[in-house]
Amino acid sequence: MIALLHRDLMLAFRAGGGFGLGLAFFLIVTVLVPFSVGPQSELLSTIAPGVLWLGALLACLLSLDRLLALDYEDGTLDLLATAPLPLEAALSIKALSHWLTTGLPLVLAAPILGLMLNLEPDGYIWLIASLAFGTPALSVIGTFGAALTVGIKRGGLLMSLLVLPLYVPTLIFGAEAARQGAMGLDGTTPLILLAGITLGTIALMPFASAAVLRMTLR
Amino acid sequence: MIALLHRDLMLAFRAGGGFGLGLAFFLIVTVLVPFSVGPQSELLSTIAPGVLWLGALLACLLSLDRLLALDYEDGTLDLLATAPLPLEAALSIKALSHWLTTGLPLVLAAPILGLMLNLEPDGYIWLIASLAFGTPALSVIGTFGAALTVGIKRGGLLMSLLVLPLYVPTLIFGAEAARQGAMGLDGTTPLILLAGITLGTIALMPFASAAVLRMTLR
Amino acid sequence: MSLWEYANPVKFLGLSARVQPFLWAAATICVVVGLIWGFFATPDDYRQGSTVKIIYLHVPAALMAINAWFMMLVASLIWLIRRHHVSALAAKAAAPVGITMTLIALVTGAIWGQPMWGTWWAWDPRLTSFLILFLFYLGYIALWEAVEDPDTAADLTSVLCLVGSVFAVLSRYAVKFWNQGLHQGTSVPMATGGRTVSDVFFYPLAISMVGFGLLFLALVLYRTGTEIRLRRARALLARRKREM
Amino acid sequence: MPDLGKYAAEVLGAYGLSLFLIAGLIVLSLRKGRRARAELARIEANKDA
Amino acid sequence: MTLRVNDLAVARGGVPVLNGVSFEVAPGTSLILRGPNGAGKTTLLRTIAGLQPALSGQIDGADETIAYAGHADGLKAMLSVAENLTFWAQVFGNSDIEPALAAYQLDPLRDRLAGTLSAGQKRRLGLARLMVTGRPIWVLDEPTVSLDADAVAMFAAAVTAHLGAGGMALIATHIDLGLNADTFDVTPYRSKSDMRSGASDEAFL
Amino acid sequence: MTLRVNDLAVARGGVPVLNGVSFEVAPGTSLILRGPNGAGKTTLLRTIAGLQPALSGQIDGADETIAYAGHADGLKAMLSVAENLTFWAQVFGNSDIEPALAAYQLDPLRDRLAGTLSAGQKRRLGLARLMVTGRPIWVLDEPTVSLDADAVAMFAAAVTAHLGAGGMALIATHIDLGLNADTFDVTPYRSKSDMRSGASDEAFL
Ligand code: HEM
Ligand SMILES: Nc1ncnc2c1ncn2[C@@H]1O[C@H](COP(=O)(O)OP(=O)(O)OP(=O)(O)O)[C@@H](O)[C@H]1O
Ligand SMILES: Nc1ncnc2c1ncn2[C@@H]1O[C@H](COP(=O)(O)OP(=O)(O)OP(=O)(O)O)[C@@H](O)[C@H]1O
Ligand SMILES: [Mg+2]
Ligand SMILES: [Mg+2]
Repeated sequence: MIALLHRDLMLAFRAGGGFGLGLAFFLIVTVLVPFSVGPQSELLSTIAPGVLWLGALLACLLSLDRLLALDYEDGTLDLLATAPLPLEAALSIKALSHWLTTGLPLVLAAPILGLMLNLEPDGYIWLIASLAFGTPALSVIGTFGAALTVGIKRGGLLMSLLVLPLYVPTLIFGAEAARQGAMGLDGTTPLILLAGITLGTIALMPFASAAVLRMTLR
Repeated sequence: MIALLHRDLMLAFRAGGGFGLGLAFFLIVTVLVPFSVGPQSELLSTIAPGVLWLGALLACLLSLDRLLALDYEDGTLDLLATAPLPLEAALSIKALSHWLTTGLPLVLAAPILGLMLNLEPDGYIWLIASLAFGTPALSVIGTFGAALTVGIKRGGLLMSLLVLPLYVPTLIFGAEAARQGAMGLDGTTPLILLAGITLGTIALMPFASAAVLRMTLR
Repeated sequence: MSLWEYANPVKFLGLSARVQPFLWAAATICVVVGLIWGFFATPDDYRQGSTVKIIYLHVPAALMAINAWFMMLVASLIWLIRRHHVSALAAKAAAPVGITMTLIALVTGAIWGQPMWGTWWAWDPRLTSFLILFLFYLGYIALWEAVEDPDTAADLTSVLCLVGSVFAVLSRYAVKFWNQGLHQGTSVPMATGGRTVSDVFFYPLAISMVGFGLLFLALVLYRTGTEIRLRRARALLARRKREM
Repeated sequence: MPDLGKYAAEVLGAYGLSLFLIAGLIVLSLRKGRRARAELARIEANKDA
Repeated sequence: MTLRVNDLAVARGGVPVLNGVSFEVAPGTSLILRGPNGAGKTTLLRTIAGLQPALSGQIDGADETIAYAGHADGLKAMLSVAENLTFWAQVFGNSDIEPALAAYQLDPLRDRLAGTLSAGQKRRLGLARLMVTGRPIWVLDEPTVSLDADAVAMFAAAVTAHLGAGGMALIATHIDLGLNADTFDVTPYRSKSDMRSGASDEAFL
Repeated sequence: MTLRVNDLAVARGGVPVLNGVSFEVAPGTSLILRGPNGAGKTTLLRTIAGLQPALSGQIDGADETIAYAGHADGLKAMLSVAENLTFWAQVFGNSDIEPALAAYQLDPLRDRLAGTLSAGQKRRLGLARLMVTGRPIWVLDEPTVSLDADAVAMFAAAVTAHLGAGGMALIATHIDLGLNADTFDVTPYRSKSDMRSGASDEAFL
């Protein structure tokens, strides 16, 4: 299992930096928002927490589509399925490595981007907390989506379509916590619900993903 | 050339509908916005033109990454490069079929989504005009990005990184025209500039794309 | 003897080894003198207070950020047209220097903005186009890293640099059209033919600008040498492997 | 040390960060350069051996 | 431990392909599957390797004992030859990749990225992977595609050594491998089009 | 019109692979390339097909006359056999795909999606593509991979017919194709490691 994690991280860094790129996408989405809604700083600061959450979600989503696709195409998944490692564990590892290379950097970069969107000073801590609690769920749910669409050519967009509704609860609670925090309120309730969702998905989703993957491979 | 267009369109429809999916992504991004920034309708109507433009841009972007990748992997590009068709023409056709399956449906769907975000009534015509003039540029520039990253594993995100700054002028003029329209002003100037960019890219970009593709294939 | 002969890696290494000590010395002297003069020996501005001292970092860095991209553009063209490896590698070597300069301009600007405009960041055209420049640098460097074959990487990044330059200029106008902004206009004498900064500020600023320019040159020469050595090591290794 | 008034933090921060970035760039460049030199020397030595 | 296949029926894309296949592979022996293109060899091998369910029949002795090598090699272009092998060795709980490198003369290529190998070199690496799995049964689908005569001999030697150590091999191929092994021709077992039993859409017939 | 290769040097990944290759293929004849794995056959064929530049030397008669078939077949899994062939026929300005279907006995499969073909059937479709290009020179890289004996015979018959009509063929292979053709072994032309000329990194040596 450590071997798989190690290999995935190595591939992420080597293949043009899966790591830096998730981040870059997040950066760019955030940068494009003022171009599209206009440069007024009060408006930007109102929508900042929402935009950052949406940006993080899209950055996760975009890097998902090759999470399993490459391994499928070159036959690695077939071989992994016949290996002694249970598929549930393999997929959890994949989700973990996705989070380490995408979710974690997003959490760390969010404050800087908050600056650019004039996020209220109170909001930073809530933004970081909500992203830190929420992004693991995004990776785990995303792995499920990737497993569902792995055999399908041009599966990338289909996957987005399937995954986005699954992301809705996470997004609602996460953005709510960040928004309340930015308005100087207490965002504890949504944050707790968010943590609940994350724990639940981490515990259960790998089984669904593995089941689905076994069906696609057949 | 017509054969290539025909085949690409057929593939887009058959392979799970490249067509319906670009649209679906656009829809979902638009739907997620109220969840992330909150449901106040004045706020939504202020940012509506911008959100729609940004959503269209991201939907285009997301469907780009397999524009050439699939043809590269299965050897079609090698064979096309030795075919009597000039590569510039082949890439223009690819961009055209991308626009027909992604850009055009977005233009047609935008008014409906505008409704959901409380877009001002004055804004519809400007929104549609700006999208209609702007999305072809997105497809053409995107083809260049796809050609740049085609040989690279996990090229999808790198492509986003390279393409997004190239999208900035298009986005600025497009969103500006739609925004001015929605505020009841006259958006003709940005619209003309947008059309200029579109014409320029359509005329010149295919040469850059073909040059780059020849470099990667060798 | 034609200038192009220095496009031979070995000749280049020789020449740059001879020039570099002087460059480094001159760069260090100029940067140190300019910054120390500026920091310790200039008065505060009556409006901006002591923050005016940031200008000695901000303006030279901003200038070099743009010039670095321009140099990369020229080097890319030389590579595309005459296929001199040194120029491709020089472009590759310049990019990290350029992105650092961009970052310094952005950071010092942001720090300056807080007292002057009351915000760290505003969507001012000059600031925004710098951000876009930063993105171009990032993409350029990422593309160099991602492509396996060095010659293909040089080709692809050169075309990206070309296309990127066109779009950077376009974005500049687009951004100006989009927002009028807060940032002051240019006052560098080369650009305007007159000077608007008073002499007390100007001399240290000029020295600092020269210093940054020399520092850029020295760094690029050194880094190009590194790239050449890496490339040579790679070439030797590749052949060694085939022999076995 | 000049009196920086109420903007001391900003000015010092700007100088500190910028010098840190420049120093970082120089150090990284030198380290990469030294490694490349060593690597090349090793390979060239091997060749003659 | 013997691999026993009894009255097996397999399907692909919901259509029955082979019916009533029975054979045994005992330790130390190998079996060569033959049959024209499209006969169903790949389908049969994937079923035995557990990658797809059988329509009917039994497969014994295939639990956690099989190393499968199909048309795709599962190599990462961006990892070196040694890194690729090490990864698979670790997944299967082993660590020594030297014998595998030696058997296929991959030593000179060990630091080369797998993406830059020639077709035959890639295939050799894919076959070397089998040796680091430590699994007793090798299930191989056209293993010698793209290999030159020398490499085919390396492969034959590796299989012979594996059998000598009590291993088994089940190999689908169109060419002569220079192994001395029994042959099993799947042609007589092809499903007739009027054979309805077992297909996933049987209920609709 | 003859294909003439004169003192050609080719490189892959910036490293020279073959040097000083010269041969001719006259109308109505074919040439078989041989050489061990990694010798540089694929690189040579791709250079001749115009997919990568030569380091030095001349290639005459290769302009718009070559139909190339490499390791990958350029088939779309979601298009049917007939649609795949029709597409390539149209790209090359032809329209009749029947002879190609007939030559490789693909008629019964014509409406099947290419993605559901077996490995050998896919390959047959890839080879049938050559017949719809109408190009006189076929440049083939290991064309018979995965093919069974019958299909190899179909291929040999197709090549013979093509040659009979004045075509040419240049084929890299490891196995015996049953064609009567000259053989060209690339092994003696492999670049030595001290050969510096022409490589893209020559300037660094
Ligand atoms: C992140 C934010 C900023 C960026 C990216 C930025 C960028 C630039 C650039 C590119 C230049 C050189 C332009 C030229 O000389 O033509 C420049 C010059 C200058 N900037 Fe900034 N700037 C930023 C923030 C600020 C702030 C907040 C101030 C102070 C209020 C400021 C004051 C100046 C001054 C005084 C010059 C010299 C202008 C001249 O040439 O007279 N900048 N800046
Ligand atoms: N989705 C599908 N629908 C119908 N038939 C299919 C489908 N997928 C595969 N087949 C057919 O199933 C048969 C078995 O294919 P398989 O790949 O097992 O053959 P094979 O013996 O491995 O052939 P080869 O030697 O060419 O590799 C083939 O005739 C193939 O065309
Ligand atoms: N990027 C690279 N760097 C160094 N060497 C490379 C690179 N890419 C390929 N090679 C080597 O170039 C040689 C030629 O490869 P090529 O694919 O032409 O061989 P081939 O004759 O087709 O072999 P096969 O019969 O296995 O298909 C091989 O030894 C290969 O390892
Ligand atoms: Mg098969
Ligand atoms: Mg080959």
